[in-house]
Amino acid sequence: MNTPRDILTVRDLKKHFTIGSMLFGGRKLVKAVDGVSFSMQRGEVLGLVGESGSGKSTVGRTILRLSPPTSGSINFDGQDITNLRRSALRPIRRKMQMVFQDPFSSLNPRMTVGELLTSPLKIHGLSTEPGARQKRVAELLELVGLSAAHAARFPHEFSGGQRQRIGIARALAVQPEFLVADEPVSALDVSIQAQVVKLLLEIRERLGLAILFIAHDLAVVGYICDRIAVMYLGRIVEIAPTAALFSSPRHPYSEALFSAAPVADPKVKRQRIMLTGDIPSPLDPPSGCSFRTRCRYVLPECAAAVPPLRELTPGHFKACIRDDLTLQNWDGKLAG
Amino acid sequence: MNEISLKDLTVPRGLGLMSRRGFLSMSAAIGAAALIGVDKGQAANAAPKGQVVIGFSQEPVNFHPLMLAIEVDQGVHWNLFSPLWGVDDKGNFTPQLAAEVPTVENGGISADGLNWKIKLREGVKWHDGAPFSADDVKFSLDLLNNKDFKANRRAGHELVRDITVVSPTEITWRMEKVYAPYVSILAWTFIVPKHILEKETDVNSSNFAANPVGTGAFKWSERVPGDHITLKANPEFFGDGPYVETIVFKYIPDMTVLYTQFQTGDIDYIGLQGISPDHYEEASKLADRVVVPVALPFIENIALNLGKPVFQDKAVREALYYAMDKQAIIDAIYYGLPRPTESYLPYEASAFNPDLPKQVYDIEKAKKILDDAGWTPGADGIREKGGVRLAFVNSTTAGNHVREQAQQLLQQSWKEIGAEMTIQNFPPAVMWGDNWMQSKFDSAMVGIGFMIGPDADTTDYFHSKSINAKGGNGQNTCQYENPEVDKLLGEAADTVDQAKRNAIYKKQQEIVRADLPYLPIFQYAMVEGTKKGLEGYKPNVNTQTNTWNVNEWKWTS
Amino acid sequence: MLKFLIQRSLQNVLLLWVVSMIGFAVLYLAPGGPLAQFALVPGMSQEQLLKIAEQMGLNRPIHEQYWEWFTRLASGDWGHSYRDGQPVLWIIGSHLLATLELMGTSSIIAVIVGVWVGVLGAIKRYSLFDYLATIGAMIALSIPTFWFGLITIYVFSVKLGILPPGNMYTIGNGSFWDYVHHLIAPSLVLGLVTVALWSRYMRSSMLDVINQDYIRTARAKGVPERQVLTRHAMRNALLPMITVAGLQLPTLLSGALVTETIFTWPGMGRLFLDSLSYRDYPVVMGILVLSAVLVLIGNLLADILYAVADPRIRMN
Amino acid sequence: MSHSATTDQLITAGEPTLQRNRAIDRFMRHKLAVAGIAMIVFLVLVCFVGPYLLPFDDLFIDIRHRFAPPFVSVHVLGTDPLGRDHLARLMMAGRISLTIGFAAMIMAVCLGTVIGAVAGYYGGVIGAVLMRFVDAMLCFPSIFLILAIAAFIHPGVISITIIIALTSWMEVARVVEAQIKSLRERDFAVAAELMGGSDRYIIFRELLPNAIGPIVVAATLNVANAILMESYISFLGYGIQPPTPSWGNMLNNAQQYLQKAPWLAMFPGLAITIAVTSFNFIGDGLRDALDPRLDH
Repeated sequence: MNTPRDILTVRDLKKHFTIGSMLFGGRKLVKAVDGVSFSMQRGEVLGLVGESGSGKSTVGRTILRLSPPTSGSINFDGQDITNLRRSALRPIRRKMQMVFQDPFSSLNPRMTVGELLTSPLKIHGLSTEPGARQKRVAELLELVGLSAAHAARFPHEFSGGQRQRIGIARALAVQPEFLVADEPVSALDVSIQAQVVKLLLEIRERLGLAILFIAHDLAVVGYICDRIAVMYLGRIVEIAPTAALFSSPRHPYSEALFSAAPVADPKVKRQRIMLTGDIPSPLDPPSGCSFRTRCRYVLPECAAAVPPLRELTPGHFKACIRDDLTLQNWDGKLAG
Repeated sequence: MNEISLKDLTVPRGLGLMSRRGFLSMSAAIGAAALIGVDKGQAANAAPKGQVVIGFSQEPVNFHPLMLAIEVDQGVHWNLFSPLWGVDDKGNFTPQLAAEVPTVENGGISADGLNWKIKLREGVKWHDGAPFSADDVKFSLDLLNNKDFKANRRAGHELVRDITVVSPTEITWRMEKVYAPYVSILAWTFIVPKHILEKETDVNSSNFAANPVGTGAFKWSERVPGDHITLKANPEFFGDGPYVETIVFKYIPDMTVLYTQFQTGDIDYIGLQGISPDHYEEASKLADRVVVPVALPFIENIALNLGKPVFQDKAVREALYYAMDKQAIIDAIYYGLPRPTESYLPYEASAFNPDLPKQVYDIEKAKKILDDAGWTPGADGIREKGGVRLAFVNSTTAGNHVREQAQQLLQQSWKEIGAEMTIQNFPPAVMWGDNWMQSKFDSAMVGIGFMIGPDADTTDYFHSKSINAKGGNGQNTCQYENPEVDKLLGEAADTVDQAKRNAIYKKQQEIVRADLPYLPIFQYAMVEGTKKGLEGYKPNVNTQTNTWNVNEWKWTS
Repeated sequence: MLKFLIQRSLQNVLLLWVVSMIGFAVLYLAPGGPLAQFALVPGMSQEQLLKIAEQMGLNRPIHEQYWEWFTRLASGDWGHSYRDGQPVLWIIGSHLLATLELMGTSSIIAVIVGVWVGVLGAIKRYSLFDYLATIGAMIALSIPTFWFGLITIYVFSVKLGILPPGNMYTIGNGSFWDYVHHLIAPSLVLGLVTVALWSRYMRSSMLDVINQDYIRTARAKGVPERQVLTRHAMRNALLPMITVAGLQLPTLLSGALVTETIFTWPGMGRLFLDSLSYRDYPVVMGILVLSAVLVLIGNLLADILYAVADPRIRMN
Repeated sequence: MSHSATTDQLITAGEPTLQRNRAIDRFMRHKLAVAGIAMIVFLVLVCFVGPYLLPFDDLFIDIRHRFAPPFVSVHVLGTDPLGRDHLARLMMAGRISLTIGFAAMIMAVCLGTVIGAVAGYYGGVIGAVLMRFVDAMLCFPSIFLILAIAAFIHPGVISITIIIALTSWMEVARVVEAQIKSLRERDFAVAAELMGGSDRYIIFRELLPNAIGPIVVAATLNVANAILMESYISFLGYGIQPPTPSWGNMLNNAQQYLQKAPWLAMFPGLAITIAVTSFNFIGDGLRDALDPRLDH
């Protein structure tokens, strides 16, 4: 799995939180991420989908080492960054950046766009020649479809879409090789979503960076990603190239996700699969397969053990003990 | 340390303690005092009635009369306890627990002054009914010499040897060496009850102080800390009186409020630090009040720390003295009440030297002295000599407004001659503890009573062995060293003839006046007041407070 | 509820510990330290001082000294006053009542007047009364207590002669009316700041309540306005004031110190000043720690009362 | 991809000025706050310029003209017990009192900000320890704490300023801690961390500028408090020492002349009240101005 082309390899990543007071009622363990493994190649766009609370954002943030993982390993660009200290992380940070969901809170309201874009340069000591930074700012703004004249303005002078462009420009300022896009469009109007997605694709093509695209909107993910990983309660239940997943999902949860997605093409007729009950509390996840409590195809054996992620066809993995299922795909047809 | 502060609410104990040591019986030569008994007038007293409220601006807190205490505490002690003999306002010793004051003439003291024999009064009872006896006297003297005991003073007592209780009414002892002031010291050494105190395992235990039992004219009644102390008449008192049923020592920490309450009639007698000079004129016009200035044996000085380079040049000291407008300080700030003086001894002292040169306020003379001595004005107008600036700090107790005003007046006139004085006042504990006792001050404004008893022996203040800062033991905090003075002090101590001694002390005053370790300003006078109709109040310069004879006070109207 | 109380109590114990460390640090690290008292004794030499320091254990490491002091404190042995040798707790205790009496009276005045002004201000929001009350409260919060006290004495005692200039009572009189007579001026002076605080908080609390749905509902249902305000609004608006009362304790204690000084009131504040000038360390430290403890207890009581009064917490 | 479409959406431009103007509007509508500012400007001018216009020095003693009453002679506000011009002293005292007020505020705000920021940013054990320390400090009635320290040190302008600052930073720390705690959860703080910014950079460059509003309010109230505290300490005799005047020690000296010369107590008291009230009004106005909820 760890080929030289891989920019990121994550193995058995776990992130647990404790909540509650030390003195009273005891501390409770939340397994936000519970054993996630995958790898990404340079220039690849990997989608990470799942309901809210499935741990996908935590995966993104843990990979970026915004918080230390509980266990597992993260290998970035050939270097194990799992336990690096903050100071040691600093040079690596230049290569990994993030685009945030909320374009309103991700930009410091007290800084002008120019300051927002030059501060990463200053921190990393880039473009130190006089005038170089202004030039770089102009370049970045142009790159994301804004004009150099905007540098003097404050974030609140911009619309949501424009702010997201600024956020992307900031992420790109240090010329990263890897980008985590944490639901970058879900806070935007639908009309603007397309523009931002297009911009991301454009940038990916021009700069060749790898993107971990976190979303709950399958349509957007399908549009932009090379591969998709489906998460449920802190684990990846299925991971496959986009086309394969859309045409023949192999995990009951993927099927349910597809069925719930809004249909853009009126010709497509999908049977809506209602998931019964709420997503279980991560404080008290079900034994065995964590999806079994809401699964239409559940068997008594599902409670026995956590199903491992198995490769069914090359590059297509799933974590379900039932291989006998025929599931409905994106187009509403039953996949072989 | 004989600090006294007029508008000062806060003389710490331990300061005040020594503070009036020293001026017992100014006029009475030792042993030659007229001996007047104060036996109870045999005519039966009328039943005590009425109440006297005594206002103090400090709070009496120590009621074990042999432990560390200040004047205000003694003000209460006089009424609860009795010494062997007291001393009245004319300087006469008056027998109290003793049947008579021992002298060489009456055989109480041997001709060589070493063997003492005291006859005690019969039939005296402690407040709890137990009989008083010679054992109590022995116990009290032994207690004072107990090294573990926080005695208020040991001087004199430490020379006592071989105390023998001959009978319940007779006691004898031997003195290690002649120590003339001892009669005076015993005149304010109160006797404490053995039968109560011997039960204490810790000699410094405060149980007794919380509920003191004495032989005085009044019995302990109650104490409301921070507010007042009430004493009730002791009908079994051996002496005159008491004529009032209740006395209340009311503590009012602010002298202005104290005065206001004297005005409104809440307080019958205002004593200790008395009425602020600011209010004297006004107070003297009050109806139904008697307000009198009372002379005190304290001398107000500017003490110069000779350990500081700037004061080592005598010219500086002289110039500062010439540039001191004494009259302005006395007239404007003290309303003309105190008397200007040149000596460290009070006018009343037999050794007082009236022929010392009079200081005159002469700025030009002061400037000339400094010019001649080579102190030349620097760029900022402050003089310098050999790298030393004529600049120093003056300190006293913070919050003493009257003194602060005097300081500022001095500051201004000294600035005229090119001397820079900075005022830096401290809370009493800091001022008199760290600063004064360890000679860390530059200059201080301080009122000192220099004498020990009626004796003008000032070894403690002027002998070179008495410098704490140089490993000595005493209160020579100015670090004054003059071999001739040392010699005179030694000579005087060996001289028995009082006239000869006085001559030596007069000589010493001349030298000190010329050397000027202290710049004397005036001798204190305090304004005290009583409500009209209260009789028996007698200011007594020989005791620490004027509540020494409350047993004789009575209401006539 | 019980869990809440235990939790708060434990937090307070922790705070108490921090408080004791601060109190210790302030005084033991002060220049001169506890030894200064002994430096006052005439003729005390440097060697003797060192010897005393050794006897008192002042040459030991600071944490050891602290620990000994703290364990004694915890066991109720607060030491003895340097000044009169009495136990510190007894001395403070004998002054505490006077302070509490003063604080209590002024608080009652403050609550009555403050609540009235606050409620009226909220009901007649932006009226002249409201405006004047706001300005008045701000000024009251800004006047130095001691100055206000001096003016009170000047006007009512010196000029008009209708109130005593100080003291708790006339010695030898001590009737109930005499007490009340003496209490008027100091409690008004001390009450001034708290009246202002109460009226400000009460006004905003009342405004919060008035704007809530159930009040509107009550009005819509035709409940008489007076009843709406007194039964519904005021009762709910008073609830948060419990906490306010707790939070005001430090202000009140500080004010008491100044008021006691001006009016020669024999309370804890004046004892503190007296002890300071005598460097009576045990008493100073005792009062410092005790005042913080009083504040802690006050806050804890406020918490408990609030919990008892507020159904939402009571349910838990 | 067309850029013109997005740039068209810059209609909202100019909003910042709008927002800022609204805050200023809100402040200006607070008439008392405006009056407070005017008063402080006036006081500062009088105290710092006034002494040069007077023919009297605040320290010059003229014992023959003591206790001159106000409004009858060249000594407009009369003279004190040493015959010094009361107005000159009042102005010089104002310098001291206002300087202490501002200096103590700056120190307290710096201290409170650093402690609050560290506690809010790191949270956890450090944050808990620091905030419990803040809580404990708040348990002490401020005057008790200040006096306890003041009684044992060399009284002077600098030491008094430091003591006041040391006992009045806690409110600022609380405000800053709460602000930083919530700000650091915001995405821009995460972004700053991702950019490799050091803690110091994130706290001081990214987070604190966003908490400036509440800090300014706290700072204003702090000046008021510091002026008041100085007057308390000086009044009780542990503060500024003579001959340097401060409003507090002028009142201390005036106390015993309440009958003879009541004006000696009148003017310094008024000065303190006016200065403190003004700062309180300004603080109130700033609080309203920074609270957009009060826009209607």
